[in-house]
Amino acid sequence: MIWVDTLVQGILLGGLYALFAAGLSLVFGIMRLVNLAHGDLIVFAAYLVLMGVTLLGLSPWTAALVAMPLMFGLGWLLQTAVLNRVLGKDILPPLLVTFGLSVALQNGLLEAFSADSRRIPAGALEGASLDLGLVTVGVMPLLTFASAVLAIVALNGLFYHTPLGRAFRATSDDAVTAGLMGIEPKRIFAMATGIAMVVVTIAALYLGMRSNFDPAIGPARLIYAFEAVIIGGLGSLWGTLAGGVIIGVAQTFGAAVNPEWQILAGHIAFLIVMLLKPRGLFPRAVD
Amino acid sequence: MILRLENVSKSFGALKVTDAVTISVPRGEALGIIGPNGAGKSTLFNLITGNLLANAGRIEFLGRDVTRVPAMERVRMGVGRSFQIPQPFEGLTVFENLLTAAAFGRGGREADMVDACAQILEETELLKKANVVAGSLSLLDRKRLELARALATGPELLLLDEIAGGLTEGECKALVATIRGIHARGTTIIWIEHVLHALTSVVERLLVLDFGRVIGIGAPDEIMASKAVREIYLGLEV
Amino acid sequence: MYRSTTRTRAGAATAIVVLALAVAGLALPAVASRSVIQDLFFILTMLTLAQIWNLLAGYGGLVSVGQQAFVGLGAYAMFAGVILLGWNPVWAILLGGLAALVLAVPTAYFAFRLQGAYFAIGTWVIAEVTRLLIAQWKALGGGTGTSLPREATSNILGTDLIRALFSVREAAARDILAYWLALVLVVAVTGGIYWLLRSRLGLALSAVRDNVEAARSVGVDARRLKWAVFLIAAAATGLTGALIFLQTARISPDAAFAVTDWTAYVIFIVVIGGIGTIEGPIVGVLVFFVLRSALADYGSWYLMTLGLIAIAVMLFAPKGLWGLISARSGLHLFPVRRRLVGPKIEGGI
Amino acid sequence: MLQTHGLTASYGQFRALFGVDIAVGEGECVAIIGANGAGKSTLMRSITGVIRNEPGMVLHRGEPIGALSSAEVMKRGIAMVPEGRRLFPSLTVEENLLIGGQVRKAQGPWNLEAIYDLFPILRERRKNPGTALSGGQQQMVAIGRALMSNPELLLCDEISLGLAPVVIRDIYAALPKIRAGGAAVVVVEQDIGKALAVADRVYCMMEGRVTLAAQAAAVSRQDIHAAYFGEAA
Amino acid sequence: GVGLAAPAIAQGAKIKLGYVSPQTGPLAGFAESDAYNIKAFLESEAGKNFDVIVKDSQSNPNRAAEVAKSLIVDDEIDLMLVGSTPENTNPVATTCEAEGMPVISTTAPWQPWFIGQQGNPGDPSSWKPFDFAFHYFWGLEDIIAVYTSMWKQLDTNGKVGGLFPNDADGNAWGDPKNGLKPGLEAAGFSLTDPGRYQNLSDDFTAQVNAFKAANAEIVTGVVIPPDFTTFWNQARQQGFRPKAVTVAKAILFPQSVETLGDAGNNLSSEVWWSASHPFKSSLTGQSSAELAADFTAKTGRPWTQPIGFSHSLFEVAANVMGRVSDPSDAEAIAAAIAATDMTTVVGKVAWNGAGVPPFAAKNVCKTPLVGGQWRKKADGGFDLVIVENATAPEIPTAGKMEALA
Ligand SMILES: Nc1ncnc2c1ncn2[C@@H]1O[C@H](COP(=O)(O)OP(=O)(O)OP(=O)(O)O)[C@@H](O)[C@H]1O
Ligand SMILES: Nc1ncnc2c1ncn2[C@@H]1O[C@H](COP(=O)(O)OP(=O)(O)OP(=O)(O)O)[C@@H](O)[C@H]1O
Ligand SMILES: [Mg+2]
Ligand SMILES: [Mg+2]
Repeated sequence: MIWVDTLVQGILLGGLYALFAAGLSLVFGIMRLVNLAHGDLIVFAAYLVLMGVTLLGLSPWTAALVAMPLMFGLGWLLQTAVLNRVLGKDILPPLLVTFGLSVALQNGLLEAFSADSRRIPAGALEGASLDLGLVTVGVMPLLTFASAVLAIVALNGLFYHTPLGRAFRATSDDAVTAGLMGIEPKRIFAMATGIAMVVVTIAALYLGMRSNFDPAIGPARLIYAFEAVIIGGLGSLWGTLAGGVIIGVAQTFGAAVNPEWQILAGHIAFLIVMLLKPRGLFPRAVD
Repeated sequence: MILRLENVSKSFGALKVTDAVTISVPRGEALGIIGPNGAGKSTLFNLITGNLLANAGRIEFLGRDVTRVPAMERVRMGVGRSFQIPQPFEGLTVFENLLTAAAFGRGGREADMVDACAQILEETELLKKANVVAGSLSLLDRKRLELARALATGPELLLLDEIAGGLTEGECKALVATIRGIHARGTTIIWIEHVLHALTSVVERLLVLDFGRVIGIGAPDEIMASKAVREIYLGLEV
Repeated sequence: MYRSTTRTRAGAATAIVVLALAVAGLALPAVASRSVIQDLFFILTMLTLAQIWNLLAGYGGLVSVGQQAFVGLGAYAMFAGVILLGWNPVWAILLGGLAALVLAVPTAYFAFRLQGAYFAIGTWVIAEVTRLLIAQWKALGGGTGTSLPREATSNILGTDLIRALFSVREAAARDILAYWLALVLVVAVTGGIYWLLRSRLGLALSAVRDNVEAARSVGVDARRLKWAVFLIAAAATGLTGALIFLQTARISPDAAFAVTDWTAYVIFIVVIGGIGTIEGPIVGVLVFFVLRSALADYGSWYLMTLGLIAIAVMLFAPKGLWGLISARSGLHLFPVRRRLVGPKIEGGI
Repeated sequence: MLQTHGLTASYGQFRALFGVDIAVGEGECVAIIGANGAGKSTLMRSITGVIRNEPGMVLHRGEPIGALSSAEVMKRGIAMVPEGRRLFPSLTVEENLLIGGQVRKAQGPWNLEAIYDLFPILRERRKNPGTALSGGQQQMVAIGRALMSNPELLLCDEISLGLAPVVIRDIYAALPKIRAGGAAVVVVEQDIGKALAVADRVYCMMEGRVTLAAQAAAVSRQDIHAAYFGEAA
Repeated sequence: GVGLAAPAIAQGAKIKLGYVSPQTGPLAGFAESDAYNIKAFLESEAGKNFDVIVKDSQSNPNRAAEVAKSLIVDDEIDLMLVGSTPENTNPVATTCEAEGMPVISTTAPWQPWFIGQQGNPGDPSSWKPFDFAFHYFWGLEDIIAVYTSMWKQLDTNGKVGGLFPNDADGNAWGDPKNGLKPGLEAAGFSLTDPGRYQNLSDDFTAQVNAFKAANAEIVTGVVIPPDFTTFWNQARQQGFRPKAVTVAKAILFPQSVETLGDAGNNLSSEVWWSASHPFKSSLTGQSSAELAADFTAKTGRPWTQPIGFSHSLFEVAANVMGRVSDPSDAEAIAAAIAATDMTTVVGKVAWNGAGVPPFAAKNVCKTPLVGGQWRKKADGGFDLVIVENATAPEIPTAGKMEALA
């Protein structure tokens, strides 16, 4: 009984991690960009949504809808103005630039919003629960998980069934040859980062409704997101969901043994997967 | 026999690039390999040097089974090679390129290698450029450096992959003389080359490769006379 | 008839200057204030970490973002030596290096299976795991952390001598000792790296960096080389970590395993200064220190500026400040190029 | 239609082309031959913008395009079949074809059906990942992919490399049909016989320079050998 | 009124106080009143003789130790002041102790402060008192007294679930020998402690299940705000409905409670200072209520508990320095601190060992502690209502403890 509950809650937690990771997975898969500022961008988006709620009086959902195009633009700008210029074989320049961005963003948010922890109010939804007989689950975690699945289905559809997705995959395989097809890799990258930022906004919405956030909490979530992406295998969106679930379930089971083991268990699951399959569970043919 | 290949095969996915190749090379021989582009010549070299591992078959060097021995160990055993597309250490000077090869290929103190390196540089006409960064060399000098670096490892078996391609007649003659000199000192040589007259003026036997298979091996005259070879190789209807 | 040399005029001048600086550095506590000594301690330890990371990433191609694992474990091992084993802190520092070395073995075994970005993140996760495990070590305070006991800090080897020598208070004597150790460490690490680069391993490192396949084909064992570099770097990082926390006298998992302090800033230093050169980290640490002194009172603005500077350097001077300088002037303070000297050779560097 | 003027190109400090001048006329078929490393592929990459140059080094209908990105060059109707085929492994055969005509959709004879008619085997394999095909079939996909944009100039870099003679025959058999569609074609080849058979004119390159420029019909084997190997055969 | 005609001032130079506070970072809430209090202090009669040098620890313990050292060495301060959780006080106090710099510390329960600075916190025989580090605040025994009295006002089964993270506070509170457990048991409650979790965990299912299994009706702990929100949401989602939730840290600030919305109503915690504490400032003569009102008037922000303690630090400093003749004499200052006996806006401060075990008696002084409950106001804001004062009857209550809905 407790074990079933632990499993279910772990899977739902995995949905949250997958949501954090989905945007990262897209960007990492398409341009091998290790975006260390991803966590901080989620926090930034959460503040954006919060401002929509508090300043414009919107509901969190509408506020997120309003924030999405803004975040898309930000992603586009970030990619064209900065990241495109450091992408290359060497992973260090993008690593460093995004780290610089992470530090700058965190402290910029601190200046703008202070260190107070904030919350996107979700009213009755916060504590709402659903009794499924064997287990009682929260509506919010269910929504989170559903959104993660939805985001991944949507990204997958985009990725595999649209001309844009074709261009994404082609550019990711071989940017030079994609150029010969008339595709501007840099525009494709900007588009990908923009879309990733839309997913980031969804992640931010749930991050902010589910718990408190403050300018400093980005990096702590980033590492789980990376683990989820890598466990899943480069470029595999369903793999990212699987990765998130593996970490989530490992965490809840670790915690059930002893809360001391909660976070450790997630990391150890990652290490084990990497030892067995250094390229992740669902690696692509080429990378 | 310094080198023996027995039914060696290699595939990349579905593509069989080396197909049950069997060759024996006696010590001191100079063997030429020809074949059209993509025939698997360079791949064969990679299998002999250990840069690639064979899917099947057995490779013996100096009587020892080296099929699964990694590349750097085979170098130390005496397999030296040049790359078809020159792969210099671009950040190092010509001299440092050689020094690296000498220090690690032979295993020894750097200081003891200096004279040997200088001698090789002289032989390959690179002495003047000893202190030039390899990244800025011309194609010709890169090819020379490939040869020089391979020599610096102190090989008993020297594998040369298209080092004469693109040279002028004079340069080619000098190169041939150099390789003859190396051969004369007792080094076994296997040489892949499209420039046939250069090749045939050095080698004692010629091997023809097509689609990863040996389709002919023997004295250069015989091989060159065979109509099939000329057709396959030059693509010219004779 | 031929010989190989790395000697240049700039190199010789550097050697003399460095020697003079080291001697002056040793004698400095006689005249300098404590605050200068402490600033220098900070500069020297950060420089040590930067040189080590530069060896890893700049020469070895191993972009680790998990160096805080070795700083933290080294520091904790030192504390364990002092608190649990009753060792003198100076000897316990060596224990720190040893512990980091031991941790490096499984870390390398795991991380070397991963490539590029995976390697970077793998090392980060290992550092997190190490932090979480150390946070369970109740005898050293668990997540709370712990402090060096008074009787240990007041009995550090050599402080009595220093007190007598400079007639200073105990705390100042401890600073001086830590400073001297940091000086020795930075000279040893920088000198060691310089020596390494001038040895045949240096050639091998460059060869592997330029072209792994070709390096293997001339007999360079790239894998062994990576192991060697990683283990050396881990041990040296552990020593530095132990020394840093000897001076702080207090430790907690969050402080000892801080990715920002021990890896991110170090990466900033190396990259701003110029990766892949010995001069780069030296320039970088000076820039970092000046920025920190000038802006530290502005809190978040300081960190924001630091982040933006890192971005700007990457965009506009990817080889760092020293890269700019040496491209303009052709200057190499620590020459590692071997030149062949003899008849019929032209050019030369 | 297309001209290069004193085209130079380098990889880092290494210079691969030294002032190359070639020209391709409307609907013409030009062969470029030369030994390994002569710079043929580098020339192709320079024309298509993979390697960027001074604007005036490459002229398309009189306009300088040397500094344009490969995507911009492609949109002007210059498509390339790159050396080594370079199919996108994550795309199926059909997707590989589709992406060729995704950005530039010019009027012309080529569409999915026309390509399948040209290379019927591809229709059967259209759901397979591009890289699961044999080398020859991959080459067909690469050619089809380039045709999908209905280019006015098609550059083919070593399309017979590593293929069996029968397959090479099939692929070369497609060239006249492509020309009939109105496109000018440049073939880069080491297989001199094949090249001469299809081309109107031929350039021979050596060490980054053009060493021979002639009408295909008029050129003698001697000339080629001299230009190819740098000496009399 | 402290006698300030001390010889120290006669020497002309101002006395330098060093103050390390987390101006930025996650702990910044503790420092929000620093600027206000320091200004008030410097403008007061006693403050004229002082310089205060503030350094930001950025909520980073490394940085706290570093700036403490720089205050001592570069700025040559005479006395160090520090507050704002063990993460901030401990590195500073340790540095000061090692440097021989007197330090007055507050706003951290004394156990994590005292025991947390010992080499081996697990081995009481190794614990040593400090020569220069002095601390005033309350301890876990006070928490136990206050919490249990609050719970006794309700009708519960006495089963308590504990949330203790693996940090300085959590380890001290959760310690099976020196933490909450023995005290709660002595008072007739039983504690279920599933174990130390890491801060910023994303899931508390294990704890919720453990509490459910133990049939706990009360939850306690020392939890950072984001973790509490996560826990409290999950508890409600998973159908766990305790009668009382009495936690420290998480609901210290009204802003944190407001983020919980309706779910914040009737959460309870300890209260160390409030606008209704019946004490006056020895610096400005303001009552607690006046201090709180003045802060709100000047900054536009609601009063919070750390304001009183931040203020009191400067009261104690002024008092101590008024009793030393040579401000550069660290030993004399330490002796003066030890001899303090005064009333501040947070209550009486005197290192006389009252209520403190012998091993810490020299360095620790205790201030009064009561219990409070957050009540939602009609306008959506929250009021902290004092509902329990058994150990400090001089502080009036304004209501009774209520069970959660
Ligand atoms: N690493 C690899 N992965 C996949 N295919 C490869 C690889 N290396 C070579 N090939 C393929 O194997 C075949 C043989 O290549 P190889 O380089 O051995 O030919 P070669 O005879 O040396 O030709 P050339 O005369 O052009 O040098 C070619 O079709 C080539 O594309
Ligand atoms: N990416 C590169 N980096 C450095 N040098 C290169 C690169 N690509 C080609 N070269 C060099 O440029 C020269 C010309 O190469 P190119 O590929 O244009 O020759 P090619 O005539 O197409 O030869 P092949 O018949 O082998 O395809 C060669 O010496 C080659 O080694
Ligand atoms: Mg080859
Ligand atoms: Mg080519």
